[in-house]
Amino acid sequence: MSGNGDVVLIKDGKRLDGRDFDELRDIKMEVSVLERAAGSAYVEWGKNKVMVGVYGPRELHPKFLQDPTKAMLRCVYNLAPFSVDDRKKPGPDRRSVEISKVTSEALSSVVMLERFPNTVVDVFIEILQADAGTRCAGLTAASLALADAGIPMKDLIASCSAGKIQGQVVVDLMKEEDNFGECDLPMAIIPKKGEVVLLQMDGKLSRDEFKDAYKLAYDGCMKIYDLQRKTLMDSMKKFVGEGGIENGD
Amino acid sequence: MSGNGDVVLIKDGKRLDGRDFDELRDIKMEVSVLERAAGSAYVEWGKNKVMVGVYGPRELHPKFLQDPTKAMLRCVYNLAPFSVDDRKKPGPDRRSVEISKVTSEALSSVVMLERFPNTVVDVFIEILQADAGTRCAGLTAASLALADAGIPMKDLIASCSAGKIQGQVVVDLMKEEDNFGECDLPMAIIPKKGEVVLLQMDGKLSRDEFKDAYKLAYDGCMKIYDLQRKTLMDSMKKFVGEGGIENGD
Amino acid sequence: MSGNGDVVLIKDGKRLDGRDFDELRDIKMEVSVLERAAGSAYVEWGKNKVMVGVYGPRELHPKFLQDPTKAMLRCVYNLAPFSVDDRKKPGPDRRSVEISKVTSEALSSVVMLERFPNTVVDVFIEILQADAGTRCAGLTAASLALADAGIPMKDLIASCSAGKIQGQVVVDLMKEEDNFGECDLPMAIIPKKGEVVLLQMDGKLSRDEFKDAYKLAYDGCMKIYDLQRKTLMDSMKKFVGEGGIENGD
Amino acid sequence: MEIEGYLKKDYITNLVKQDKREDARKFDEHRKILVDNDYVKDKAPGSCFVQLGKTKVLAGISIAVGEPFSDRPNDGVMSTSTELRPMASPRFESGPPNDESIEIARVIDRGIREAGAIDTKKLLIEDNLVWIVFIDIHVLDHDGNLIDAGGIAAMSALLNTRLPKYEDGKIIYGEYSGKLPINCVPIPCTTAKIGKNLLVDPSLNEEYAMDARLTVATTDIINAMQKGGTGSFNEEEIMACVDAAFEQGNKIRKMLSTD
Amino acid sequence: MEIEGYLKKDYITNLVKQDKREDARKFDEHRKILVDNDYVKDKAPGSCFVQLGKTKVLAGISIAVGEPFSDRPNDGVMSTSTELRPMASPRFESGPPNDESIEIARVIDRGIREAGAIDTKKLLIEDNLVWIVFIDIHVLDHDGNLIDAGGIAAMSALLNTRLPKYEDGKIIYGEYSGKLPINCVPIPCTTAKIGKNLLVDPSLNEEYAMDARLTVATTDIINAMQKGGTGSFNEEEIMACVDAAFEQGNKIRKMLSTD
Amino acid sequence: MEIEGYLKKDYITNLVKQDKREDARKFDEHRKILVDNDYVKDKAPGSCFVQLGKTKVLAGISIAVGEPFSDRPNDGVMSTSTELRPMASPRFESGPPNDESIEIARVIDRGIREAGAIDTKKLLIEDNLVWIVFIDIHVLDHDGNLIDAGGIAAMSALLNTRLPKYEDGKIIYGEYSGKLPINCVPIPCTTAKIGKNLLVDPSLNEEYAMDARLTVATTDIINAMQKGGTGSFNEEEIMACVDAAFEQGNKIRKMLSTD
Repeated sequence: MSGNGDVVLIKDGKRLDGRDFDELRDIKMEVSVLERAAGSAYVEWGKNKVMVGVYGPRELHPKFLQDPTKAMLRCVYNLAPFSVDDRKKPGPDRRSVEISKVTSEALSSVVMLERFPNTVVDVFIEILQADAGTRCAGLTAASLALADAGIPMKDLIASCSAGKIQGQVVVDLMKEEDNFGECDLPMAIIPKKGEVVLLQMDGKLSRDEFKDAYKLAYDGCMKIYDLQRKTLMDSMKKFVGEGGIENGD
Repeated sequence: MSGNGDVVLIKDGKRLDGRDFDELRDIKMEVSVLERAAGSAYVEWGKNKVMVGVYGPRELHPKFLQDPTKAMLRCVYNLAPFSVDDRKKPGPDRRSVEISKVTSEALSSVVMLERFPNTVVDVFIEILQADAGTRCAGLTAASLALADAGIPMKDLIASCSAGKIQGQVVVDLMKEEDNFGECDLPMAIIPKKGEVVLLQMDGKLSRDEFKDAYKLAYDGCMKIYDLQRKTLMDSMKKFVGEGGIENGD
Repeated sequence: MSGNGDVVLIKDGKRLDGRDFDELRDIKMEVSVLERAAGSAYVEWGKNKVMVGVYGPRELHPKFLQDPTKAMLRCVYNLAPFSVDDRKKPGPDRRSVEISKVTSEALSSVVMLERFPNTVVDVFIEILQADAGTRCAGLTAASLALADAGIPMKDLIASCSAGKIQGQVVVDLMKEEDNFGECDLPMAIIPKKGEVVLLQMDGKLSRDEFKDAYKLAYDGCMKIYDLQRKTLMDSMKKFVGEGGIENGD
Repeated sequence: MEIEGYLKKDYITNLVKQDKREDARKFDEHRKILVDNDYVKDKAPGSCFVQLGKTKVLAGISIAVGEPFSDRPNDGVMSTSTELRPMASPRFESGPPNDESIEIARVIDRGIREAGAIDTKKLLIEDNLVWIVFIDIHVLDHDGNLIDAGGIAAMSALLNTRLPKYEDGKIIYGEYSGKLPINCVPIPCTTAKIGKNLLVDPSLNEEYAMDARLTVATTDIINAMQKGGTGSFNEEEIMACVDAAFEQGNKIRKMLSTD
Repeated sequence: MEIEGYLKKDYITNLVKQDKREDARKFDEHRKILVDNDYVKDKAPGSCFVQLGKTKVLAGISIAVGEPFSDRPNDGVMSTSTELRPMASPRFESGPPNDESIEIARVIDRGIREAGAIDTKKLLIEDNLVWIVFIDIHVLDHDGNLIDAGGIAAMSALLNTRLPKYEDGKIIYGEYSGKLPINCVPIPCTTAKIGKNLLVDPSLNEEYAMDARLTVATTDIINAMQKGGTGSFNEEEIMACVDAAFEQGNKIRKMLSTD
Repeated sequence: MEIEGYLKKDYITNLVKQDKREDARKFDEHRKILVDNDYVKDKAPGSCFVQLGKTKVLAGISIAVGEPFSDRPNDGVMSTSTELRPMASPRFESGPPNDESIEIARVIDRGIREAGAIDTKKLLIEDNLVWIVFIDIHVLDHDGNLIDAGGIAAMSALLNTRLPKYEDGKIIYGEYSGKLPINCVPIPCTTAKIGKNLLVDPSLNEEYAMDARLTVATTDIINAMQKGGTGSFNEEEIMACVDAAFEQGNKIRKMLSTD
């Protein structure tokens, strides 16, 4: 968040890529894209390309990590070296470790982990091309991949960010907006419950601006939720027809 | 030990900080300074600030490390990044690893490890501000923290260094003396037994000078021992009143 | 393989060190050179100096790595820091990891691993001086060390390289030939069976040149095999006299 | 969570249901905060030892010189690390930073960085040479809410940090050329959710019992937020956390001073 | 080898004895190859997504500038890495490269490097400054023969790689000054030995059953070879692998094109 | 300590009580020392293979050029590492240096460094460029007392080390410009305490049985000391170790020579 005032991000009431303030980028979702993984999903979100593979529930090693009351949900968020302009050295950096942690906590809020004691559910998120908003795209895809794997969940997790550019609160920042804007606020919700499971923010927002940004991000999440359900309907008629996504309340 | 002859370390028979050759720096000791640790101590020794926390005896993992005849005593000596002029990168370096090893061996000589088979006693030494003699300060504090934790010992360990500056053998080097002096000789003893459990030396000492330095360091250790006992008396009347520190012979 | 045409590697039909195209460097072999290891060997091959120590079969930790149907053969190939002109930083690099892998696979083809389930046989190869062809020398020595340890094998492994310099296919490249030649082709065989267990190649070879190089390397391996058997005969009369090297067919 | 955690969780959950906290605090109060500036003044140009209840952390500032980032050639650099020293908790282990310590460091860093607390534009020494400010947060005793304790310690240390003298391409240790330029004082405030209740500044036992937490770092605006834990918040709860952060931020800011 | 491997091994071994493959392929055929160039075109100057049967790999090229190696002061630099991402197989773990991924990367690297596929002599920018070409092979779905899949992906990505613009000592991302100069197109071909049979392009199940494998990377000559596994080959078998490699290399080379 | 250690400990302890050693040595004698200089002469500018009884170590010297430390701008640099290669003992494992190998390297280093054995003042090449001397001690066969074996090997290798030729900013490998300047020859001597007895140069079995050890490195004065083990020494014992060190140091020093 540099808040660099010299870079024009809004022109004639439109954003650089022609979007309205409350308009998401183009989004494409697909499930069952991998052979080996128990469940998988692919999400294209603007220029972001994200693939997720899920394994488990499977035995957790070493044994002393096992929890007899529930499964562990373990998440690895990884940026491919070629996914960004300046090659990223392979291996986890501090940013990836933090995103893996908050993503894992968000997913844990809906997965019925208590059904699979002593096991682990592994969620592997690969960012193949990155253009701002990768954690939201990754979480959205991870949620689809868990459903694709048939792992019981109370609901899907839907994720979207809001932010502020040139004093204007907008939804779903792309790269230039993220680089030169004044704030980024990624969010994820449990749509049925209407509650927030991921919320991070950095930049500058007044209390009122925060309320506006919150609403934009929330509404964005709900649009994502619709796309997620449609994707699961379309591609997995059989799974959804059997009532696949469990109702947790 | 540069033995740089250009730097004046003795003037009018006194050292840079006004001390006599056989005079220790100001020392402050305190125990039970931490909430979570089983035992703890804080030692201020000149400009050195050292905190020690002790945990255990507790189960040792992984299991193949367990010794059915006795507890393991494990020591971690750590320099805080801000404890020295030039920021120290976090994590153990070779010097810290060596100090941890000799400290652990010195403490093992008095802790009744054979009473707690298969367990580990962990001693964590944090150097918060460093000004020469940190291993002696750390060992002195570690010994207090073990007593504070109520872990049975045959005696305390008392530690002090001697050295040589401008040809003169002196006790307890401070930073400038360590940097520009000709020798450093850290020592630790079991006071009741009068035997040495830590002894290191680097620099230049003739056989006779070594005998002098040995005596100065030994006498320094005995002064430290008095302060340690006073500290335990003062602050832990109850503990000492019950005969806490066991008599090992 | 630079294939640098400016460097003269052949003069008057002879190589830089006076060798014919099908001539090996001077080779010295010895076994039982170490006290602690179960078996050991030393090979001097031109300027290469290689020492190998073997331990096992011994229990494999951690337990989940154990194979109830056979022993694991684990190989570590290590270049000493001082073995090359430009000091090699200690620790495995990518090249060493690859050589360890192919060496381990080659040795596994003859060691009767199925006789020692759940255990590990460790082969430690130390390159003390390196001058091209170290993997062949290491594998040759490892094979001797395994025999020296009395570990049952179907046959020895014999290893030798061929290559191409200034368009000429030759056997057993030394350092200058490796640096400025056009191809290196290390090979290892099971001599009795006449089959190849290690084969790597990099550079430029036509199909016909490959056939020539294959033959040179194969013949080189057979010469090595003779030396290996002689070494075992000479130094270990007792072992060989009892029929030590088992016949696997 | 170890056995202790399970037991404490039940205990705290029941207490909170009765609108009580184990230390008789109100739900919207921080524990007692003790601030000891220049704790390692003989070596570090800035430092602060903070006790937040029984939690103890020591923030130390180190200053070095180096190259700026290529996309900000005139700005100084800041870097924040947190070390969960093993003396602070039986659960902490020696070793490289894990996800817990990385999260704490990054949340504290974001509050300070995004508020522009350090005036990095004044840290240019000469062409392609800037001051680098290292913030190291050493956790010594863990009784909960390490983000607030660490964030307060870091900010108080920065407020009292001196810039070393720099002559002939070298730092002169122990001599100073002025103070580190500070623009504003962001303060993080963490609220825990236990059942339907929101509790500011959770103790360790309250952390065992919490479903989720929300940290909000404020100056006169919001500069950073971080939700943690596997539970969820509704909008009303989030706004309550934001309001608490402004209020507590103002109180705590008044406690910090420069010498 | 996990239980699955043992079961599949028996199944495949019996099938091969009857001269059959599980997917009804001939012994000397690769599985269907799908090549999708410029898969990450908005960020990477070159990339290619390859499906070899059900195996999926994505090769991405990154371009940087840096110093040449001191013994080749006028040549650009290439570097190849393979990451066996844990999503690709239940057997792969997060963490630094292991011997398996290192071997794959090094065999692919040797084929490309020794053939002189990249014209490194044209990668000098100015005195002591050259282009550095990073080839990163990301394995996403492992159904066998990662060397061939990765080698084809890497080579196809290189064929379509653009060189970034370089001005005033900086790379201008997203703008390009031309294409990466390519001399030739080496293709690796891996043959598995199961019993006495040789099978080109083994699937994962066939890899469970194989005694040994031999990879041969060819242009119009042989540029790299690598034998793997604990089994052995005789001379006749090796020549059969070489001949298959020339034949398959020619076929696959025709599938690759520049845009 | 493995089972073997326990058994050997009993055996040795009883032997020592009878004033005997397993190899019939006197208590104040080193085992037979074989010194083989220039063992890897084709690559290393200095090297020495030492057998101390059945213990075998190889010290190799590497020479590089680099910057001096900023606080000693005119002095060359030395660096000492020890690798306990896994072939040397069933107890040694592959991997980064552990506390045992670090201690050995640092004690050997201190002896050489503090005596000023290498004349580092003569290692300045030009402004801000000095020779860097790497001492790598490779332990190949561990039968006890690695400090003395390694220290003798290192010192003998240094005594016979040549300085490479340096021209046009590059080291010319294999050509030399002179000898490494050596001031004096520090020798470490390690004494083990078993019960009330002091034994110079403990074998591996004696190390199993020892309560403590004391290493003293001497020239004509003492340059380094290191006590190890969990036992303790009284003053009289320490002085006996010092005296033994002077005596053994003189004997061993005479065995070392330059070629």
